[in-house]
This record gives sequence, structure tokens and C-alpha cells, in this order.
Amino acid sequence: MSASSVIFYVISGFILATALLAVTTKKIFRSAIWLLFSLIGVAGLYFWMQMEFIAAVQIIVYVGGIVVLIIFSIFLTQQSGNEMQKPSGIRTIFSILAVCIGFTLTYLLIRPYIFTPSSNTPMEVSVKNIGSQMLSTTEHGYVLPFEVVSILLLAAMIGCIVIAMKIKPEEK
Amino acid sequence: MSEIPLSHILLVSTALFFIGMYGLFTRRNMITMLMSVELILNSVNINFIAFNKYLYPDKLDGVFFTVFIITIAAAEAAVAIAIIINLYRSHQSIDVEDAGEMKF
Amino acid sequence: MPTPAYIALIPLLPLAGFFILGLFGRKYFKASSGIVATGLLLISTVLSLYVGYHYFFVDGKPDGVYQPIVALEYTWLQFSPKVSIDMSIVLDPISVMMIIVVSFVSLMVHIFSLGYMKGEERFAVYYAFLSLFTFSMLGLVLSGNIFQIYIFWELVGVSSYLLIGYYFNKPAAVAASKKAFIVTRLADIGFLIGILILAFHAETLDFSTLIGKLTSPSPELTSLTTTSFMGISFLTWGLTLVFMGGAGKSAMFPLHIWLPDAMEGPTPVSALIHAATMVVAGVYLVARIFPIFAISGPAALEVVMYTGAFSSLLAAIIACTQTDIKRVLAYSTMSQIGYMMFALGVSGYGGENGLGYTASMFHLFTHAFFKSLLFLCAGAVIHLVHSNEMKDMGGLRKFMPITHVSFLIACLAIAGIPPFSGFFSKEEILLAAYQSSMPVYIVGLFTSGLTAFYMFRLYFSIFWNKESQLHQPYNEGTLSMKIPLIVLAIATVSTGFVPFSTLVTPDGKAIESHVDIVFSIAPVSLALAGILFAAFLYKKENQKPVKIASSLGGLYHAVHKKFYIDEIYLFITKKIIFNLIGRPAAWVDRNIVDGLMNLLATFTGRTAELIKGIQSGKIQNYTLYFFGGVVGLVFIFIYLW
Amino acid sequence: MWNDILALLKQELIVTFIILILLTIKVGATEWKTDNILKLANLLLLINFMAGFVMNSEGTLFNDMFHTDRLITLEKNMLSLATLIISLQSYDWLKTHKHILEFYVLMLSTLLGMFFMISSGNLLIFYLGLELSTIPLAAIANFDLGKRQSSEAAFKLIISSAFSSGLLLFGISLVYGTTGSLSFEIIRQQLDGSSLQLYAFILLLSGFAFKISVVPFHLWTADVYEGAPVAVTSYLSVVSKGAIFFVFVPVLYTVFKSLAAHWYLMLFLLSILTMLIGNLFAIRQNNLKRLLAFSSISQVGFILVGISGSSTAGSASVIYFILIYIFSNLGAFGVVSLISALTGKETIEDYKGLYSTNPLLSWVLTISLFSLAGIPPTAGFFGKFFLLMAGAGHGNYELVIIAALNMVIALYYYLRVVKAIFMDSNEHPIEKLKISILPKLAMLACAGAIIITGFAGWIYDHISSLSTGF
Amino acid sequence: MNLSLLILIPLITSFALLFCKGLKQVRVVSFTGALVQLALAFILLALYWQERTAGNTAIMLFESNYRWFSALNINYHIGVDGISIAMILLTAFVMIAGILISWTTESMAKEFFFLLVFLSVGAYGFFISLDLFTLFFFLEISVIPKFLMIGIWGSGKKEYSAMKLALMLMGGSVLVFVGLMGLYFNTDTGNGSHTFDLLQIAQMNIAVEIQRMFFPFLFIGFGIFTALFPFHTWVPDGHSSAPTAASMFLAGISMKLGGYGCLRVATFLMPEAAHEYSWIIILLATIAIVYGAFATLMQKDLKYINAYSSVSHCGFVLLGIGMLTQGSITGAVMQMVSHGLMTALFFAAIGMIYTRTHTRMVEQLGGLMKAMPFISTVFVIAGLCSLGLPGTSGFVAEMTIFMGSWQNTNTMYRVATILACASILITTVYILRAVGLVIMGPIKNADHNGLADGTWNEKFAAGILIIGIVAIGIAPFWLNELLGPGTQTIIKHIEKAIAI
Repeated sequence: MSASSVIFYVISGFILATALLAVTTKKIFRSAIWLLFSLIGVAGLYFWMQMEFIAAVQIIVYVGGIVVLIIFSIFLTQQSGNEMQKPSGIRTIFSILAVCIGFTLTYLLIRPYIFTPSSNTPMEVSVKNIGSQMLSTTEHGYVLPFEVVSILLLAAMIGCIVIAMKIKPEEK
Repeated sequence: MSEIPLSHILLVSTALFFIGMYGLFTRRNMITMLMSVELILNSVNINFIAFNKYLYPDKLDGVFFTVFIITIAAAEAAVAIAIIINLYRSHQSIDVEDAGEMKF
Repeated sequence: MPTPAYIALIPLLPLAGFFILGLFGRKYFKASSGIVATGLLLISTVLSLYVGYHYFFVDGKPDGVYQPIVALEYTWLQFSPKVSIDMSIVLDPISVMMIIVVSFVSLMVHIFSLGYMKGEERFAVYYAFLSLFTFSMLGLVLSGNIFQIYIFWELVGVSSYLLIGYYFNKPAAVAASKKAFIVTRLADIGFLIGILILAFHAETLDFSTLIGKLTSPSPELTSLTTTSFMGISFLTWGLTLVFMGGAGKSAMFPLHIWLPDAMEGPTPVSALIHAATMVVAGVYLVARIFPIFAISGPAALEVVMYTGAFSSLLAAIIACTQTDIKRVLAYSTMSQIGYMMFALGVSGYGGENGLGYTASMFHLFTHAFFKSLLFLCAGAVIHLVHSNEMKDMGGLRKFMPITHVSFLIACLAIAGIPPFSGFFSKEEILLAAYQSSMPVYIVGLFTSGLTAFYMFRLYFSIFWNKESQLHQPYNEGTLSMKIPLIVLAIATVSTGFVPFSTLVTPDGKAIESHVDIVFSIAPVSLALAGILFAAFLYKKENQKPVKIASSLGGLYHAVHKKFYIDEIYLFITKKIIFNLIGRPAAWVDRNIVDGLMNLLATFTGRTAELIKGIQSGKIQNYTLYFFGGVVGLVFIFIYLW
Repeated sequence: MWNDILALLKQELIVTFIILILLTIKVGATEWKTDNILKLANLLLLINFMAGFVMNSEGTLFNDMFHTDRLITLEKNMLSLATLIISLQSYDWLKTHKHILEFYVLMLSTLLGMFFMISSGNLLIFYLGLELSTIPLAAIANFDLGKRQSSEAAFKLIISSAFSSGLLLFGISLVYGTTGSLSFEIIRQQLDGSSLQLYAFILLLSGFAFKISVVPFHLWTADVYEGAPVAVTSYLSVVSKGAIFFVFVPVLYTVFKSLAAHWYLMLFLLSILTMLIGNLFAIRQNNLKRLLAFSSISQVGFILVGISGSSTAGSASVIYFILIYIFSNLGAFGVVSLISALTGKETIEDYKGLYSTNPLLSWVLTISLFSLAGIPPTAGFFGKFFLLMAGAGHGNYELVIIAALNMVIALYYYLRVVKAIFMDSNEHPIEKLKISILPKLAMLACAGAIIITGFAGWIYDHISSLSTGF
Repeated sequence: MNLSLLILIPLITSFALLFCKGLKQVRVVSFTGALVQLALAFILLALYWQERTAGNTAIMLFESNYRWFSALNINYHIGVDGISIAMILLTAFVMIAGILISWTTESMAKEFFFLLVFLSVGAYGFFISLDLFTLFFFLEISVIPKFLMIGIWGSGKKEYSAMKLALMLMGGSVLVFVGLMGLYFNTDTGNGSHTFDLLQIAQMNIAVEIQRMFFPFLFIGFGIFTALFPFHTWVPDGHSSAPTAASMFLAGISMKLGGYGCLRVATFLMPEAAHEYSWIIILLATIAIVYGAFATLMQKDLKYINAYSSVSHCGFVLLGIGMLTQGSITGAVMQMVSHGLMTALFFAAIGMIYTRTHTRMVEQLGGLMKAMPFISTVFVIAGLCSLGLPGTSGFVAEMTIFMGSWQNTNTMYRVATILACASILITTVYILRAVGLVIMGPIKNADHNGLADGTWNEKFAAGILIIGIVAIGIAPFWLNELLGPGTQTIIKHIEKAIAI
């Protein structure tokens, strides 16, 4: 077993373990931190796959953005030290059942499938390539999705502002 | 990297997917539900990157998809958090069980 | 040869009367409606007498044999290319005889009613109904098509219903009218099915074609005789069922129960419908298709004979115990019609064998006059004492001499005392019976004695017996009431001398008339004995009848209660049909059939209530179900399928 | 190139332009009067709708990521029309609202998302369009800011749609993994019907099914419909649902054609479930919004029957039905939203005796409900008839029979409302409402369209001639 | 003649009604409309005779055919034969009577007349349709106005009844729909497209297996409309709760839609299946006849009496159709016309009684003949027609059915015929019971003494129906002749099919 594979298993183990902790731990703040670790682990996986750009985006957006947002909202809404309410028993059982069945099914379907890799020459995943394709309208151009997503972000922003704005008391 | 078969990576992503799903099913706190959703999206991202890397390295479809998913995840999280905050103002709780006023 | 147009007028004039009085009578003819109807009918009567004269003595016998003449024919309803109802007017000896009887008696009743019904609130309606009845009856007898006869048959039934129920606020009248209609309707179903059977095989509804086909060896006849149901050939079924219709209208056992009750109608109506005309429709019907009975369906004819004989006896026995004078008359009618029926039953076809037929028709003819006379007299009596019960009467001979004499004449006629008309017709009937069936002859003979007894029981009870309680000098009635009595009395005396056997025979050929003195001794002496016995019991007020009655005990009671036949019917209808079929049917409909529909609705609602928990309002459950759906689809479509 | 972009992206550009205008007003110095904003917005939407009729062209852009043709243009136009009607109907509600401009911006951005989604030739664009049409919608679902139910609805919407997106994405990733492309065209060629692809398809299908609320993916529907502002509910039930159908049908018919044997049976199963569950729940609803929510679920079941016809008739009948459904559902929701906005009353009990005070609203509601129930002479009859006919064309009469029987159950709850309006007496019926001219106009337009659309055979013929590609 | 006028005139009338103000205008408009329609129906009849005597032997006359949904080959195809004309005449008669009977409607008069006139659009359209789609369209159009009329202006448990009626009729039309689908997709016009055209389908030979499968849908579906046992339970509730005019229309015309459909669509287009299933039809029809009659015996509410008797009488229609002989089918159509007129008259009479006495229970009524002779006479006439008295249409129709049915020589079918014949006795019993209790006898309720008799409009309404009844009863040959070509076409079709 090479170092690369060892690293992979370590990262994978880390991702799954922290993710599991993130969804099971009782303290909400801890949960957020475990999530953070898990996301960093995913970023590690991207590094491992030599997708540095994606890894960077992962860290910037998730770790720097979303998790911080989440932590803020936790502070806004909750005493972080409190334990969370326990889920109802029956639902937990059913959830475990559903998740296990789902996982088994999915994996049983994925594993035997023989993926046929493309034989074309690989393209370098460089920031330059990504950048030029992102804004290109020609072959492999992603300008349209880019524009769509920008509108989406704009809309989401407006939505957030309207909703989360403090309502003045007399309006109620 | 090449010694690791694709299916192992897919195993990880699938596991992550269902861990996220488990969280979504069982977490009573709205914010933790949101976190579970992020896990799910991450698992999909791993899928895309792995497929792109292992199978179709000639194009960057998977990579781009991942980028857009990450963006959307951010937007979604933002809106969701805004809604949760709004909900918290009226319910004084972010327990999802309390948000079951409309039923049957 | 009379032209068709004015023959059609005979029934149509009363119909016009019905429409005029029915639509406008209430407003415009409140007082004059009687005159209008009577006037119209008078024209009809004159016309029918004229037609009768023409048919019998001028045109009817082109070559010594009376031929049916089709005066008018119009296709009314084409059922199929072959089978149609053709509205037609057929003149032959019996139809001509019948129109004379019907129009004449009806005219008398119309005239009588002018006085009798005077002051009634629904005077116009009464005459409208009376006109309708006359129309229907005339139409019936003139029919040349078996379905046409059925049509008028029903119309006669309904007008009878309307007339019986004329006093609609009297519950008894309502019940009686209902009963009459329902019982005759029951019989009519038999008639209808009989028609269906005969018409289907013979492929015609026309009488002459029908008779022609079914009396000669034809494929139609073969198909009727060879097909059978329950071991009896279709021909016999058909004829018997047609006879069932006749039995219903003619009040033959066991369909007679409506007739006595029908006396709830106004008395002139009883005279017209339940004595002279409608009740003989059954006899007329059998006579109409008599050749088929006689030539092809002897079995059915036997049914006719025994039914007639039994009914005649039964009715005579019951009549002896009744106290309502109209009911006595009603049972006597039934008995006399039984006579006519069995006379047909014992008759054969052709030549001298047709004596029974001739006798039956003769009796029908004479009976019409004397029986309507009896009823009208009874009407006059009731008009005076305002009661139908014998015990309220007695000694009326001084108060109403004309009525008294007329009644006596009629009684003598019905008892068969020569030289009154009844004697001649009855004599022929008994002779015919004697020639062909001894048991029937004996029954006839015995009945004839009984007839004399109960008629004179009636006569004595009304006009003799005790002294009347009436004291004030009393006018017997208006002129319009007296004239019909006198006319009918004259008719009763004279009609016996009509040479019937030369006019009305099954095959149209004249047969020799028999008035055999030797043969007459037995019936006449029996009748005299009956009269004497009645005089002995009822001439003076005494206790003898009561004693005899009590000595007979249960038998008397059974007879008095008309052998409980009514009760049996009531039991069947009220208890069995209403309670065991009607009520359960209604219940099943509301609770089972409809319940099933409602159950479907309830079931849907329940299911909806049951599954409402799915929509629990909890988002995590929703996602769980969501994923469950995915897993389900995967299971079904990847692993199972 | 630019000419192409201008021509083919015409509708999207117009919507974007409108968004920009509204944003300019928002950030501009002068404070606009509410009334004027509304009038301007409606005018712009009207222009948007009108523009859909002129200078239409067909073609593809961005190497097949975006494509449009006359059918797609028509579909977009239908959505524009629906948006216009909703905007007009919500006039009285919006007048009292503080964030009208934001509302319009968000609504139009979802519309834009739908346009892209319909025109997508690529899973990426499809996904982005889908999200663009969902996330802002969740935000405006929360626009009754003070109301708890509104936030609850928004939360349920966004979480469940995030979950469904997760599954959908997982499916897309598998499709990508097995076919190597995101382009519909290539996917179509690459499908080999293996179990994994079938699995991916099921995940994709569940994503679609979630959006159009097919049982058992429908559970969010009623709660969200009830809690959200009625304008948003109508939008959700008509526009976003319609948009998904517009993309669902071609995706099924072309991209997944090789899996037809499978998806046909899936649709069979799902449509039965959908109709049945939708109806059974609708039967016991007292809140009109909730009732309409379940009714719209069962309508989806009927549409699935039509889709299962998998032919030109299938596609044409679905599009035709959606056109009718837009009018019918908006007619019903329009009345409900007006009454809800002006009086706050939403239950069937409140509607008792409505006819005595508000005959116009009653008639519009009644006609709309009859159209939903599929009763002639309303257009719903024709729509349903052709849907089921398309289903029967496939030879599967069992499905048609079940669907037809479900129409009977559906009739029951529609008639319950009609009964309340016309037959029940009420001591305190809803008072006579003063309705502004624009909403009134919108109502009458709906009612008129409900009557006319059915009889105008050429509309169906036109749609049918456009969908001959399937 | 342009047959579309038959639809347009009521349509225009109903829309004109929407703009009317006040009861007076409403009355004038609706009455004028109905009158014009009646005139039109007679003109149509005259033109029809003219065409036929001129030797036109086409199956349908005055056809017109417009494309409607070309993509699906759906046309607006209309045309008439004698059968349709008879039904159109019936509708025109009942409509005018219905409008007159409702003359004094006070509450929401405009809506009432609107719905009433609108109902007739459905009936007219149904009877002239030659395209199954159009036919179905018009069939369904009439469901909802009935619901509204019963629910708004009805009495008793009106909402329940209205709902039941609407749902059951909808269930019926749903079955019809499935049947139509089955037919449509098994037709072939030669160029691969399917057709709804009645005449075209009649020319095709639909495979027997297909017929076997879809005939029951069509027959039961239409059967529900015409009170086929055991789907008749909407009839008693619906009829009894409906306002008078609606009851008249419902029993008089709506139920005939079903019979007409059974004949024109189910039997005509699928003769082999009709032949194969005829024993079931006859069984159900016989049950309906006998059982309906017995159930009527026990009813206490006048409207229930008439409603159940309608079940029984409509059983005759189905019996006639099931027997598949020309006579029986002619009889079935005659029975439809006759029952339409008769039951409308009956309901009119009951309505008149109800508006005055405010009760329909037989035990609370009695001796009405004294208080209101006109209404009572109408009641009696309706009753007599119901029990099949000669001179009324009931007799003609029933006898034609019996005669026709008897032509079917199967023993069991004959037993059915005999049972049907026997049922007229039960009919007699319940009719006389009702007449005896309500019309005759002493007056039970002293308040009924001073009640007014029929007003002019009621007299007119009853008169027009009685004229119809008597016109058929006295001169059935014209109806027979009118129906002849139509029934012959159908019977030829059936005979050809059976022979194969």
C-alpha cells in the first residue's frame, strides 16, 4: 500500500468520522466544528486528487463562508453550550433503517458497474483553464451558467436582506 | 492516487451522502439540518470530482458542476439561515418539531 | 249497406260528449250537461237501431249467411311489417246486437240519471264519464282487431273505475273503484299475454284473419299447437289467458270479487256497467273468437264452461244471503253471466251445435234489459229510502207502483217464467247444456231455482214484508226516472220473442229455434218452487229466515261472508305482497342498494381519515417518506422487475 | 453570434431587463408611490408577455446548453402570462406590502430560472435553472413577514427542496459518471439501461416528482401552500409546476426514451398514487388553500396519465392542460387570495353564503373549480379529456379507468365548495368586497379564458402541431 | 335547417337571462326562448317529413360537420333522424312546461331560469350530436346545473341528494368516457387516425373482443343516467329533493339521455356485444321494472312514488333495448318520449300540490279533488298514463315494447316480458293507491279546503304536456312512422352483426 493510498484512507476516515460526529453530537456548537473538520477533510480529498482549485474554493466558500454563517446563526438563535433535544425514537430507528438500506442499495448498484474512462487526452485542471472556460461562449464555455448563478446570488441576497431585516415593532 | 479504485472514492461519497441524510432525518435543530444538507452536497461534489478525475479528464464538466454546486450551496444556506432567523423571531425556537403548525 | 262514416259516429258522438263535458262542462254546461249527453246518445241509439235494421234485414245476409262487414279500417300502430293494430269497425251479428243493447241501455240510464243525479255537484263530470264509458263500450263491441278490443277493454275499465269512484269522498267508493280496476287489470295481464302468444304465432291481430288462420289447418295453427309450455300447448295457453281477461271483466270466479264492491257507484252506473254492458264484455270476447275455441281449442273451451258453471252456482248461493239489495243484484249478475259463459262452453261450432252460442248471446241480450231494469228499480228504491239495506225497506209497493210492477216483471224474467224474455233465453241455454254436458245442466237447473228464490226474496223484502215507515205522500220520482223503467219493462216482456236463433249463430247460418214444452217443465217448476219458497219466507215479516240461517250455522256464515274469498285476497295483497315483497323491496333499496353507494362514500371518507397521519406537518417525516418513495421505486423497478 | 443571442435569448433578456429596471428604481433616490410601482410592474409584465409573440426564432446557443424553439417559446409565454395574472390578482395584497420591488425581483428571477430550465440542453443549466427558480421562491414564501406560518412554509420549502436537490444531484452525478457528459443529447446516446443508470434515473425522477408534488414526494406541498402568501402559492402551484412539466416531458420523451418501458410503469404507479392520495386528502380539508393544494396534487396525477401516453398527443395534451390549468387554478387562487387578503378568511365555513354578497367572485370561483373538476363547458373538461385520451392511446385502460373514477372523488370536494357558496346559509357571510379594477380584470380574464380555451380547437391543434417532435 | 340553432337559441336565451332585471323580464325572455325552441322543433319535424317524403333515405338528415380538434380528429358533427327529433320535441315540450311551472319562482329567479335553460342546451346538443366527443360533452354539461338547481332551490335533504346525484351521474359519465376511449382507439379511418364519428364507426366493424370489453362501460355508464338497477339510487333522492321544474327536467329528459345513449351509442356501435350481453341487460331491466314497482308501493312521499315509478318505467326502456327487436327498440324510444311527458306532468302536478299544501306526504293529503279539481285531474291523468291507459302515450309505448319483446323467442326473455307485463298491475296498484289517498277520499286537512286551483300558467303547462301525451296516445302512427327509419337502421345493423 503506497503512501498515497494510506493518505486517501486516512482522509476518508477523517471525513466520515467527523461527519458522523457532526450529525450525532449533542452540542450544536460542537456539531458545527465537526462539520468544519469534515469539510476540510473533503478539501483534503480534493488536494489528494490534485484538484487544487476546487480544494481552494471548498475551503474559501465552505470553511470561510458557510460554516461561519452557520456559526453566526447559532450564536443568534441559541445558547451554544446547550444540549439539543433528542430526536424521537421511532424516527431514529426508521432513519437508521432508511439510511442503511439506501446506502446498501446505492453501493450495491455502484460497485458492480464498470465505468468506461474516456480515452481522450486529459485537460489540465488549472486556474487558467477554468477561468477561460468559465467566461467563454464557445466550445466548453460556461458563461451562461455563470450568468445564471450570478442572478441567483443576487436574488438570494435580496431575499436574505428582506427576510432577515429586523422588523420594526410597529409593523407587527 | 491511481492505486485507489474509483469505487472506493464513491464508497466514501456515498457514505457521506447517507450520513448527511441521517442528520437531516434525525436532527431536531434547524441549523444542524442545514449542516446535514451541506454534507449531502459535499458528497455529490466528491462524486463529480472523482468522475471527472478518473473517467473524463478530457473535459472539466465535473469540476464546473462542483463549482456551481458550491456556489448554490452558499446561496441556499444564506436564504435558509435568513428564514431560520425569521422563524426564530416568531417561534423563539429553532426546534423543527415546533414548526409543525400546518398539518393534515 | 250503411256508409262507414255514420257508423263511426255511433261511438264518436259519446266521445264528443265526453270531451265537451270534460273540458267545458264545469263552466258552460253546469245544468244542461245531462241534456247534452243524452241528446248525443239519442242520436247514437237511433243510428245503431238503424244500423241494426240494415244489417239484419237488408245488407247483412248477402247469401243467406250473415257476413262480417268491415266498415272502416285504419292502421293505427304498425308493430312490425305483419302485425299491426288496425282501428276498424266490424259489423257482424253479435257486434250489431251489442251496439243496440249498449246504446239503448245506456240511453235509458242517461235518461234515468237526469232525475236520479239531479243536484249533484259534479253533474257534468258524471255525464262526461258516462259518455266516456259508452264510447269505450261501443268501441269495444265494434272492434275488428284483438288489440283494438284490448284498448277499449282498458278504457272501459278506467271509465268504470271513474264511475265507481264517483263519490270520491266516500272511502268505500274509493276502495271499491280501486279494487275493481286492480282486479280487472290483473285479468287483463292474462289477456295481454294471451294476445302476445296468439299474435306472435298467427302473425296477425285482426279477428277475421286470426280466426281464419287458427280454425283451418295452417302453419300458424301448427306452430301454436306443437309448441307447448308446461305440457300445455301454446294455443290453449293463449286462449285460456284471453279468457282470463274476459273472466276478469265478467266477474267469473275467482276474479269476481270486485263486482259486489263496485255497487258503491251511483246506481244507474251499476245498471249500465255492472249489469248490462261491461260485465258481459268477457262473454262477448269469448264469443268473438268463438270459432277458435270451438274448433281448435276444446280444452280452453272446457275451462270456459266449468268456470261459468261454477261461478253461476257460487254467485247464486251467495246471493241468497246478502242483505244489500244492490249486492244481491250484483251476485245475480255474476250468476247470469256464468250462465252465458257455460252456454258458450257447451256450444259447438256450426249448424245445430251452435245452439249454446246462440243461447248465450240471446241471454246476454235479454239479460241486459231485465237486469238494467232491476238496477234502475233498485235505484229508484234507494233514491226513496236512502239506504241499500233490505231491513230499511219493505211495503214499498204502495209508494212506487210503477217501480213495483217493473221490478216484478224483471224478477219474473230473470226467474225464467214464461212468457217473459228470460224464459226463452234460459231455456235455450239449459237445452244446450243438456245436450252436451249433464253436470253442467244440473248445475244450471239448480241455479235457476236458486235464482228464482233470491230474486223473489229481494222482491218481497222490498215491496212486501213489513209496513213501510214512510208516511208522507211521496212522488215516485221525476218523469225522467219513470220513462226508462216503463220502456225497459216493455223491452223485458217483448225481447223474448225476438227470433234470435235466426239472427245470431256462430257461423251466421240460421238454426231452428227450440221451445220444447216438455223440456221446460223442469226449470219452470223449479223456478216456481223457488218463488213460492221465497214468498213463504219473506212475504210477511217473520222470524223464519233467521231460524233457517241459524240452523245452517257455519255454512250460512260462510256463504254470507262470500266464502271468505275477499279475505283471502286481502291476505295475499296486504300481508304477502305489501309486507313480504313491497316493504322488503323498499327497505333493500334504501339500505342495501343505496347503502352500498353510501358505503362507498363512507369508505372513502374513512380512508381519508385513516391516512391523514402521513401529512404530519413534520418536515423530517416528509423527507423520510420522500426517501422511502425513492427506495420503493428502486426496489420495484430494479430488483423486482 | 450576438444577433443570435439577442434573438434566442429574447425572453430571458427581457425578464433580466425588467429585473434591472426594478432594481434601479429600488436603489434610486426618489421614493416611488406603491401604486405606481405596481402599475409599472404590471405594465412591464404585460410587455414581457406580448413580446413573446413577436420575433420568435429557433436555435441553440452555447454549444447546446441553451436551445429554444416555437414550442418552448410558447411555454415560456404561458408562464409569463401566468405571472402577469398572478401579479394582477395580488394587487390588493401587494398594495399593503412594504417590499413590492423585492417581491417582483425575486419572482422574476424565479421566472428567469424557469426559462433557463425549459431551454436547457444540459444538466448543469437545468440544475441551475431549477435552483434559481426555487431559492428565491423560498424567500418570497416568507414574505408575510410577521406570520409564523409563512416562515414555516418557507423553511419547509427550502429544506425539502434542498434535500430533493441533493438526491437529484446525486442522480446527476451518477448520470455524469456513467455517460461522461451533462449534455442531454449525449446522455440520450449513451444510456445503456444498466441498473445504475436506472437508479440515477429514479433519483432524477424523484427530483422532478418533488417539484411537481407527486405522491410520495408531495408532502411539503400542502403545508407550504397553506403558509405562503397566496400569491406565492398560486405561483408555486401554477408557474413553477408548469415549468417543471415543460422540461419533464421532453426529458422523458427524448433523453430517457430508451428507459421508456421503465418510466412508463413508474408513471403508472405514481399517477395512481398521486390522484388517489391527493383526492383523499382534499376531501377532508376545510382550509381552501389547503384544499386547492391537494387538488393540485391530484391534478398532477392526471397530468402524469397524459404523460404516460408518450406520444405527440401526450405532450400536446399536457401542455394544453397546463394552459387550462393556469387559468383554472389562478381563477380559484385569485378569488381565494383576494378574500384572504381583504378579510383573512380562508375556510369553507367562511365561504358559506358568499354568493349572496359577492356574486362575481362566486361565479369566477365556481367556474374555476368546475374547470379543475373537468366539467363542461369549461376548458378543464377538454383538458382532462385529452389527457386521459392520451393515456388511453397507450392502450392502458386500467389507468384511465382509475383516473376517471378519481374525477368523481375530486368532483365531491369541488362541489363541497360550490355548495358552501351557493347553498349554505350563513348569518355572517363575507361582506361585499371592494375589489380594485386590475384584480377584477384578471379574474374575468381567467373566467373568460376558461370558457374560451376549451372551445377554441385551434389552440390544441396549434400545440399539437408544435409537439410533433415527440 | 341549421341544427345548431337548436343549441344556439337556448344558449342565447340563457345569456340574455343573465342581463335581465326583475322577475318579469326573466319570465318573458325564458318563455319566449322556449316558445321559439318549440316552434323550431315543429319546423324541424315538418322539414323532416318533407325530406323523407321527398325520398331522402339518408340515415341522418340536416347534417353539418365542422372540424373542432383536427389533431385528434374530433368534429362538431350534428344531424338528426326520427329518434332524435322525437327526443327534441320531448325536450321542447318539457322545457316550456317547466318554465311555466316555475313562473312564480321568487328567490334568485334569474339564476334559476338560467340554469334551467342551460340544462336544455345539454339535452338538445346531446340529441343532435353525431360525434361521440360532442355527445359526451353535452352529456356532462347537464350534470352540474342539476346539482345547483337541486342544491339551491330544492327541498328536504337537498344537499345530500344534489351531491349524490352529481357524483353518481359523474360516475356514469366516467364509465361512458372509458367506453368512448375504447371505441375511439379501436377505430381506423384508413389513414391511421381514429375517429369519434358515430356514423363512421357504425360502418366499421369493431372487433368483438373490443366490444365485449367496452360495451359494459358504455351501457352501464349511460345506464346510470337512466336508472339502471342497481345504480338507480340517485333517482329517488334527486327527484324528490329537486324543485319542480328540475324534477320535470331530470325525470323527463335527463334520464332519457341515458336511454338514448344506450341505444344510439352502446347498442348501435357494438351490436355483437349488445347481443351477447342482452341477457344481463334484460335481467337488470326486469329487476328494475319489478323491484322498482314494488318499492314504489311502499313510498309515502309523492315525489318518491314518482321517482321509483320512474325507475320502473325506465326499466322498460332498457328492456326494450335489450330485446333487440325492431318493435322493442321502437317501443323503448316511445317509452322514453312517453315517460318524459308523463313524468314531467306528474312532477308538475306534485309541484302544484306541494306549493299549496306544503306537504308531499300522502298521509297528510286527501280529498284534493274537492279543493282543487284541476290539479287533481292532472294528477289522475298523469297517473293513468303511468299505468298505461289506452289513449295515453304510456299504453302505446308499453304495448309496443311488449309486442316487440315477445318477438324474441328465447324462453327466459319471454319470462322477462311476462314479468314486465305483470308489473303494470303493480303500477296500477301504486298509482291507484296514490290517487285514492291524495285525490279522493275525504279532505284530511281542513286547511286544504280553501286552496286555490291551478293558475293560468300551471294550466298551460299541464295542458301542453297532456296534449303531448294524448297526441301520442290517440295517434301513435305518426310517432311510429317518425321513429321507423331510425330504428330500422339500428336493427339492420344489429341483425347484420348477429348473423355474423
